[in-house]
Amino acid sequence: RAAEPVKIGLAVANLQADFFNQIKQSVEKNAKEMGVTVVTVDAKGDGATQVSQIQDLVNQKVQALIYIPAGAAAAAVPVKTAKAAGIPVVAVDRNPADAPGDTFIATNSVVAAKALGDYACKQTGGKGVLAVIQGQIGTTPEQDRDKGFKEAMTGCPGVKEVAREASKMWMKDEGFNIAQNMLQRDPTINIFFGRADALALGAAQAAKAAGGDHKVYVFGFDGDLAGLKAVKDGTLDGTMTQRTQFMGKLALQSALDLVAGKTVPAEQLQDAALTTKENVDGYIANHP
Amino acid sequence: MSNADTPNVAEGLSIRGITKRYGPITVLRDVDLDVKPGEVVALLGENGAGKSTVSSIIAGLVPPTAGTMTWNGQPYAPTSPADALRRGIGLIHQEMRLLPDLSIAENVFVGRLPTRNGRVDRAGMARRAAENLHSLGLDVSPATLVGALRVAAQQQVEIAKALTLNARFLIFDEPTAALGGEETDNLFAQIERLKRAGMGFIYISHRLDEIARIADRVVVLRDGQKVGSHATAQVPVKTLVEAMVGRSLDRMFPTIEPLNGREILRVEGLTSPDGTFSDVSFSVKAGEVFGIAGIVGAGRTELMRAIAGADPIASGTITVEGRPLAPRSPADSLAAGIVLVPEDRKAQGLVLEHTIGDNIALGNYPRVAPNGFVTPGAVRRFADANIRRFGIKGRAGQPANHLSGGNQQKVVLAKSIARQPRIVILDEPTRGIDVGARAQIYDVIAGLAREGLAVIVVSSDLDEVLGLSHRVMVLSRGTNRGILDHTQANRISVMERATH
Amino acid sequence: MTVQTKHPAGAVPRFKVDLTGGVWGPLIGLIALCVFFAFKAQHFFTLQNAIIIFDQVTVYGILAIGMTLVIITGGIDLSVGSVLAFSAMTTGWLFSIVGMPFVPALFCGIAIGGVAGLASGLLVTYARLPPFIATLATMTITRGLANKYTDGNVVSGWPDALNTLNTYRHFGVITATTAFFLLLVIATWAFLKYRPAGRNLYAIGGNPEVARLAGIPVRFYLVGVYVVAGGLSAIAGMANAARLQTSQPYDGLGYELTAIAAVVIGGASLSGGVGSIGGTLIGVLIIGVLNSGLSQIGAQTYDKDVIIGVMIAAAVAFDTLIRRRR
Amino acid sequence: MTVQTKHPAGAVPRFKVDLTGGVWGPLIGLIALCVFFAFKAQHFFTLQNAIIIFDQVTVYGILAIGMTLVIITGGIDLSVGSVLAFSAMTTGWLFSIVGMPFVPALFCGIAIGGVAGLASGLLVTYARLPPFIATLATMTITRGLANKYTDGNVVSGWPDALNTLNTYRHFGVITATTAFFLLLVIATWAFLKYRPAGRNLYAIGGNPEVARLAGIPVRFYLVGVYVVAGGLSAIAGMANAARLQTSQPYDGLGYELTAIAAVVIGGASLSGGVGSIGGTLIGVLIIGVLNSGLSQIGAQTYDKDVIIGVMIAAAVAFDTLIRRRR
Ligand SMILES: Nc1ncnc2c1ncn2[C@@H]1O[C@H](COP(=O)(O)OP(=O)(O)OP(=O)(O)O)[C@@H](O)[C@H]1O
Ligand SMILES: Nc1ncnc2c1ncn2[C@@H]1O[C@H](COP(=O)(O)OP(=O)(O)OP(=O)(O)O)[C@@H](O)[C@H]1O
Ligand SMILES: [Mg+2]
Ligand SMILES: [Mg+2]
Repeated sequence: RAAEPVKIGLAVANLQADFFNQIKQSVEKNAKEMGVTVVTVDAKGDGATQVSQIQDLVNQKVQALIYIPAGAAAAAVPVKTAKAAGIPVVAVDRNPADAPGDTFIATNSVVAAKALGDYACKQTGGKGVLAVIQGQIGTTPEQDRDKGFKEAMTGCPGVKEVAREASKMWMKDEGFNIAQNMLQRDPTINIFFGRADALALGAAQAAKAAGGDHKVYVFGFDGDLAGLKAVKDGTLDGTMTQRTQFMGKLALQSALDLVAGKTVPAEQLQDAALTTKENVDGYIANHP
Repeated sequence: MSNADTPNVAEGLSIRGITKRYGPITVLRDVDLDVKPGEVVALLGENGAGKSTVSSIIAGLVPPTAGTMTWNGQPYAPTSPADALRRGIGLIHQEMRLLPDLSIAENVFVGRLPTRNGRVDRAGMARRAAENLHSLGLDVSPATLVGALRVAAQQQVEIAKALTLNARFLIFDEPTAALGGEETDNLFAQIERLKRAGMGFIYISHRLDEIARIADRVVVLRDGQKVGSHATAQVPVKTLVEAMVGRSLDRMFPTIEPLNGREILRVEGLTSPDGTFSDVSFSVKAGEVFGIAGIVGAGRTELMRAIAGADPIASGTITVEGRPLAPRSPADSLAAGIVLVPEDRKAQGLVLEHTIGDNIALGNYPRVAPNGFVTPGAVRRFADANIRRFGIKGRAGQPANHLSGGNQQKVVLAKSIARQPRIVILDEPTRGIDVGARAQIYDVIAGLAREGLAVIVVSSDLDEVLGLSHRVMVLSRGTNRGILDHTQANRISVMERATH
Repeated sequence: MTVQTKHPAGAVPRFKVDLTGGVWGPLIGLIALCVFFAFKAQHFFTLQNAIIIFDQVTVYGILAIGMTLVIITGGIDLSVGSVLAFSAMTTGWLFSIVGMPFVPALFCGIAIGGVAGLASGLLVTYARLPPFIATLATMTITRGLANKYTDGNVVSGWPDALNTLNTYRHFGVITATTAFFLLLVIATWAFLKYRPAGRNLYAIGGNPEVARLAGIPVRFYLVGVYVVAGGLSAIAGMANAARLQTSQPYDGLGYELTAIAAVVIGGASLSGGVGSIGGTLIGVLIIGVLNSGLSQIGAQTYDKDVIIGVMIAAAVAFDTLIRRRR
Repeated sequence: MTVQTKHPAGAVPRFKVDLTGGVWGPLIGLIALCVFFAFKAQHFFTLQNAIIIFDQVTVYGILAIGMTLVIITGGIDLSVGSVLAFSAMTTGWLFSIVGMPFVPALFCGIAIGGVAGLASGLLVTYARLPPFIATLATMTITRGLANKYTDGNVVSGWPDALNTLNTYRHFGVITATTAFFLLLVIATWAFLKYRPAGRNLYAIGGNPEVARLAGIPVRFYLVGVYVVAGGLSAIAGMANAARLQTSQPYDGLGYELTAIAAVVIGGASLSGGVGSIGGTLIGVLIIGVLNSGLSQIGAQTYDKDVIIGVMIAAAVAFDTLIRRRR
């Protein structure tokens, strides 16, 4: 091992989403244990900012880059920029189609969303009135989660989707307002699918405030800390826990392997764990 | 080729039957007016008589409600100020309209910047601006920002702007309100020159002594109607005043009563940080009107602002009724009973967008609403009382910028005096105020003194200072050149010291 | 900042500025919107829905009250959204990490909002920064600090009592947060209309030099409005926490724009001296009704944006129009 | 909007405003920052890094040029970020969905930026909306429309030639987009300093009524600056597309704030009549250097926010300080 610690760049899409924040924390924590220097930058959701930040990381001579793309779809420019400087890239969560990273680590969202949909169908007895609170339209997670959940719903004809509206920033207050207005329009809604835990938590809060006379099922996605706690206390009826801790660690390990010249698989897709009241305690104690 | 005997001259400007209404208010009624080339017509009238409105109509700022105009025989109905300018008619507005963040040169040529090879010809512009300012007696660099100039200089910039318009007809709306004697002489020299070149003028002023000097004819407006027209300017002032105010004014100044009050204000060795005044000492007694004379730029305004707490003081002391006062803000001086009526009513006296009522109430809330609840009714009642006391032509609910200039000045006076101060400092109190109202204001000033207040009057109108004051202090280049008793003070003794 | 307010004295001003309100245009716009949605959305014209809309606008509304004061003095406060998060995270950190009891933690959070406002106010008055820059700095700094407390993590586990403020309907109608918002509206309205200090704010915004010469301690008032705006942002942060039951460092992101828009729709001028709480309330409700109503008639997210843009422009243009007529 | 600009005529003003620049404070701040980072970050003081920083600020910079013009007239343009996305999506839609050749699609995109500016300009001048509201409406509407084109999806597959504009370094140093930005800076500088039309913008911002009396067609100019700002936003949109090789409806989100901040840091006043392109360039570079430099010295993300806030306040306060001294 060289005297100088290895220096890794971590470009995060936006820390305002807990999911990314968890990965960031995992990378930083593991790096500390391994004596690796990590330089973290937050693009605050803007692709152009991220390009700038990656230029700066390259200029600073990081030895590998962990790239969590910002914006609706993964931009290729950051990967090209890093590659041009001979820096290996670990893409996390999204992978640019035309310039993929050396390895790609993500949850298989379509499969996960389908699993969640199947569970929702089972829980509600295959009957119900569904409202969907979408994430930011056009983004990969939104599209994948939509696709998987729809697949599940085709096998569950008793559940009718009556409303869908997109949030702009995946945030809880948006979820609250959208759900509140949806319930106002159609009080018979008894299933909400929030495309992220924050959206689902907002919806759950709206359902609670509306104080309707029937049970409202609320499903989220991500398994972030607030989401897991909500599953535990019954506010959410289920979520898909993404393995953020593991993905962060894996991303760092892959980056180090790439620096060391080892080969790393091109895709390392992870399962997300269906999380319900029964199994949530384990995930809270020890986030996967 | 002055053929004044021809009744319908094709040359020059003539307006017929001009009427202007704002909603239900008729501001001008059926006004006729002719001005020939090479002629200066003085337009006189009380505050709010409609003089500025006539000017604005001629210069294309506002359209008339009814009436027609011809200019050199052609029908003339300007659609905008630019249109009027293209036809050769320009206006210096009563309210100075300059751009404080731009240089003098750019202010003079705004809207018609000369170019050379496609670039603004800065050098040429500066040269011409400097020439014109020099002819008016102002020798400052044309690159100076207008915001850094004092009022008189700004007025001169405004005049220079008009002189470079290449107009064939100019309207001067109270151009000398902020000027001293010398500056006025310079302006008149320029007007004479242009007159000889065939330019026509409408000249508006409340300084009647100027009329005989500069005007060829006089037209008097009252309540929006033409009430008098004199073929020569050699009209006795008394006649003009009667035509303007509709009654005779027996006297202008109240009698100066003997003094026996105790000293209220004492100023010793007062010096400003930037040297605009230094080592000034004087004292004022209860019941005294203390005049301060000096030429423009003597430092009078700075001195007064310092006493009022508006500007910092470097050294010296102020004592009010035996107690020392070291004001760090106007609030401190106000608490000691000193109010200042500032010279620049637009920038320092009024919140123009707010109503007359709100303006008068400002700073007077303890009197408007002793119980701490400022109801609109209380504001209106308070304002109405003051509107009556000062004869303001306006209603409490009107925005201040709807008022004529003179009436705005009265609002500033009203709100300051309503504070029931011990010491009143009046900086150019009658700027833009008509003769009738001026006599009224002089009565108010004398009345304040009679009530036992100490009154300080700063004015560039020497007659005013001499006519009102028990004693006159003469300031020159920031220093006290002597304090004269009203028995010794006259034009000569004061001017000698002022120009020293 | 607007061009049309700058008409100088002596010119013919285009419309009359009515300090006490002059909010007819937006009010008519608001009523028109309500009527429209009442026909289009089945459950719009119900008490239940009115409660929901008030609930949805409470947080923005509290911010807009502080913003009204700032804008009347001729300033602007970009930091309200960040200070909201900063104070909520302060309370959250003290309560859930430091272990302070809730009520003292709450007051510390509100106090720190006031301190953030104090910083803006001092930058504006003593360092003479333009309010835009001063509050932009405060906005950036407080957002950074809000994140630092918990390293970007969410604070949950607020006491149930807090949530009750937003969910329990007193008299079956009004929640504590909404009631508090309406009380603030009334108090501020009375302050601005009847108290000398309130009237002084208009004078300061209209012409600070005139105000100073009238003996008003201009700097003191200016610092004061920023402190109040900061304190109100903190209170809005607690209302937000009561509503969402969690707080996170990115709460209130972009709310400053909504608050400013509400105030300006309500007839205030960004050049100062003009504005009213009644107008602001109407501005807040126009935005709230549009958002909620469009959701309820099932408008697409993008169409919603387009319609909201058009309606805001229309409401304000309509106001200008009827003012000009008068 | 600032209090201190309202100093009355005839009073001794506290500082002198220098139109041709007056940018000493920010300039010194910029130099100080560069020196600091040169010592702290190993690779900061290199040609390579200077190129990178110019590349990073090009998009903001182009927006800030248009913003400078608008702010000098006393307005504000909140729509620049949205119009950036709207035009880029227009070009993208025409090119990749309608199948129009690239160059005409590009010109259509720029034209539609101008049209968006025209809408703002007409709302400001004829409907007499405050610029804040007019451009807020345009901002919301264009963002909605940008999303509608592709239902929120990303446009990729721009021609390679477009990307080359941002990647190929002419003379080994300067990319076409950066060169174009610098040319725009020079052209606008010359326009504002030497052309009568440019000087007229200052007069309009200083006092629109004075400008009107002087025969300047105020409305025409005002509409003009918004059209130019819209067109420049469209050009910035293409520079952004060249840089990212994709375009998406949320491009440019929040850029208006950065652009306004740069202009105000550069000495312009939001009340109009004051400002310069030189100042704006410095403002843009201060923001660019701060962002880049702090990334390069590895500042913690949240600390970065705090430091940027403090530095912006310091740079402007420093400017006020030295102006007051003079
Ligand atoms: N926009 C307006 N709306 C209503 N009334 C107005 C408006 N503008 C002017 N006026 C009124 O018109 C009348 C004439 O005003 P004008 O300015 O012409 O008077 P003036 O003769 O120039 O007075 P001064 O000597 O004080 O300058 C005044 O009573 C004024 O209040
Ligand atoms: N804003 C300013 N900037 C620079 N110098 C100023 C300013 N205002 C006043 N001065 C200078 O201060 C001196 C005194 O000016 P001040 O206005 O007090 O004179 P004044 O006697 O009141 O004259 P005026 O009749 O013009 O009011 C002048 O020499 C003037 O040049
Ligand atoms: Mg007049
Ligand atoms: Mg003076």
